[in-house]
Formats: sequence, structure tokens, C-alpha cells
Amino acid sequence: MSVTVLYFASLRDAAGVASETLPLPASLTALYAELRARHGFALPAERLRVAVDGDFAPWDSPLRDGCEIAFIPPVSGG
Amino acid sequence: MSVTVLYFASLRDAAGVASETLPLPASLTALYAELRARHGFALPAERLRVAVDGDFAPWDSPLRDGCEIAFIPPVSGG
Amino acid sequence: MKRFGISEVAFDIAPLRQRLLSSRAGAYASFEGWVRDHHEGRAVEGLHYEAYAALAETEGERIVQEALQRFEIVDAACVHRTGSLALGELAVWVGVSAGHRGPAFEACRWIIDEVKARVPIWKHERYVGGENKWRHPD
Amino acid sequence: MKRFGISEVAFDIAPLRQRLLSSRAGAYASFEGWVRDHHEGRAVEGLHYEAYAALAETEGERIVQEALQRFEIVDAACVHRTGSLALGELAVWVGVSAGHRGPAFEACRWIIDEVKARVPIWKHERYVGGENKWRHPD
Repeated sequence: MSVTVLYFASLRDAAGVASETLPLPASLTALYAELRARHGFALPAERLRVAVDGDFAPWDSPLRDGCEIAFIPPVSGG
Repeated sequence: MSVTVLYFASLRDAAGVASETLPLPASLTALYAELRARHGFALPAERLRVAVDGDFAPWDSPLRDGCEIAFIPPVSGG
Repeated sequence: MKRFGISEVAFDIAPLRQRLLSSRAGAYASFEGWVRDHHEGRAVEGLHYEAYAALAETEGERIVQEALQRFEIVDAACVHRTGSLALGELAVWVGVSAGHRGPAFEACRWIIDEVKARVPIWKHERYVGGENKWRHPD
Repeated sequence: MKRFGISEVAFDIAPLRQRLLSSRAGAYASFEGWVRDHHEGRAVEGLHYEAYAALAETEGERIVQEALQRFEIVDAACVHRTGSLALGELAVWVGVSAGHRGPAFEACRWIIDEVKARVPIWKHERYVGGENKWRHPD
């Protein structure tokens, strides 16, 4: 039971990879807390949005085996 | 002692000419009143601006021999 | 440099836009007025614009210079067509470059509003069925 | 029809604008974002944009569809560059056609504001002197 996590922008730089496969976590908040500690992400969860399977999702979304998770740092297009 | 009067848009259509040379009038308001009567202009002076020698001018501008006068109906560019 | 022009023939926007490009500018807003197929519910077949060209150029230039004073912009320009235009043809173009998008949009809107209100250009519409009319808005 | 796109290479505005032309539309407003030579007082040498492409396309399309609901417009479109851009290069384009200029300007401004706030695209700036930085605005 695993999930894929995608990293972008400063999160990708800090993680050193664009994605990784991880065991199915208890929740999105627990997952981000763990990843933040491991990779030294500067941004707190409050400044991020999160996407599950290609669309924005609430932080309390249920997770299932095989889903794709992306933490979205503040955007700066335009 | 004369002036040239330029006509545009509905004023030109009503006058049937693009310009005419007329004796130096007493004032711009007197000139327009006379021309309105002669050509049957629908627009009252209050709805017009007036230009003298290529720039907008007050209705009480002094006139001199040879000046060029244009009555400017409400514009509709754009 | 001339920043307002009257064109008796169809004109190309690309070189006009190009002149506004600047490495200081991060934002560019533009407006185009096209000939519509209707006006106040009547089917329009075509139109022409007449200008008091000398004064139109003076007043148009004044408007663009005022915009350069009034807004935090880098550059601006405007060209207005005269003569006969078919449906869908370009009647007027305004372009503004600026450091930021707010002033670019505001100046572009302001310029077209002022041009429509102040520049001695008149629209003559031909309607389907043969009627025609000079537009002299209240 | 797709109304929002991500482009990894320089793109041409002309055909995008052409698709928005309509005889029902009398007004067209557009916005372009260009790469500036400075940001918050620092000299910029170049930048790149990274996107979460799948979600950027979904969210961008949603924004344009919302604009079509929210404003009295005929059509709208937006394209955003990704990859490396030099100074002066086009980063983003928005075009809106409408019956009247008010909604054209308002929708154009609204779309670029929403794109900047919502679409997962990130700007990485390289400054003169070698420093560089992902921009994650507060």
C-alpha cells in the first residue's frame, strides 16, 4: 500500500527528487509533517495547498493505495 | 475679411459641402445660429464643441480674418 | 515620437506592439475595437469613420501624453482607422506597457474612454435594408 | 475547445487572437506578461517557470470557464509559458472578446489575477551575480 508524492519548485529542490513512492500515510497532514522534517522544507503546511490525483483536495481527504499526492507551494505564475 | 468653415459628419451632409468661405462673423455663436438656420442643422450649439485654427476653442473666442472654424458634433470614434 | 495616429487603411498591430516592448516593462495591456454586426439591435452591414484629421491627431496625442503623466506606465500608443470598414475589421487599437499590470489595464481603459469622448472622429453606420446614420451620441 | 494552455516553447499570439475574433464582438482586451529586467530592486538575468502541468491545465481551464459565466463576454483564452525565458520574452497571454469594452477589460483583468493566484506554476528567478530563487509569494 503506497502513494506517490510529487514535488515542485522549492520543495523539489529541497527534496532533491521530483517524486517519490512512500507507504500509505495516515493523513495528508501527517505525511507533510514527516516529509518536512525529513527534507527540511521551509514552508509550513498552512502556506500550502494539496492536490490528490490531479485536483485540489482538502487536507482531510481520505487516501487510498496508489493515489498521487502533490503539495502545492504558493504559486507565482504570470 | 473672411473665415473658412469646415463641416463634418451630419453637418457636412446637411450643408452639402465640406467647407465654405464666409464673411468674418461677429462671433462663433452668431455664426452657428446663422448656419444652422441656412443649412437646417439638427444639432443645437449646446451639443457642439468648436475649434479655431485646428484646436478646440471657447465659444467666445475672438475671430480674425482668415481663421479656420470647425463645429464639432458629438464624436463617435472607437 | 508620435504616439497617436489616424490610418486611412487597414493597419498592422505587430510593429506598434513591438515599439512598446521594453525590458523595464513586465506588463502589456491592449484594446481593440472591431466592427460589430449589430448596434442597438439593428443589423449593421458596414460603416465608415470620418475624422477632422489635424485636430484628431492633436487631441489623440494629448490623450496619450496625459496617460503617461497620470499612470505609472512605460509607454502607450493608439491608432484609429478612418474610411470604410467591413464587419470584423479593426477600428481602433490601444497598447500600453508598464512595470505592473494594474496601471497597464487602467491606462489602456482610460485612453480608449478618452479617445471615444474627445477625439473628433465620427462613425457612420449602414444598416441592412439600406438605412444609414451618423452617430452623434448624447 | 481548450481555452487554457501551457506552452513549453515560445508561442505566437496571432492565431490565438484570431480564434477570438467574432462578428458579434466589438471589443477585444488582451494582457501580456513579459520577463522584466528587475524584480523588487534586483537585476534579473533570466527565469524559468515550472508547472504541475496536469493540474495547471485543469485549473486554468476552470478559470476561463468561470470568466465566461461571470462576465458578458463572447470568448476568452489564456496561454502560459513554462521552461527557460530570456529578458523580454512573453510569459503569459490573456485575450478576451466581448460585445462591449467594459466586460472585455474586466474579464481580462480577472483572468490574469486568478491565474496568478490559483494556477500551479512557479517562477524561478536568476539574478545578476549568480543568486537565484523560487518565488513563493505570501
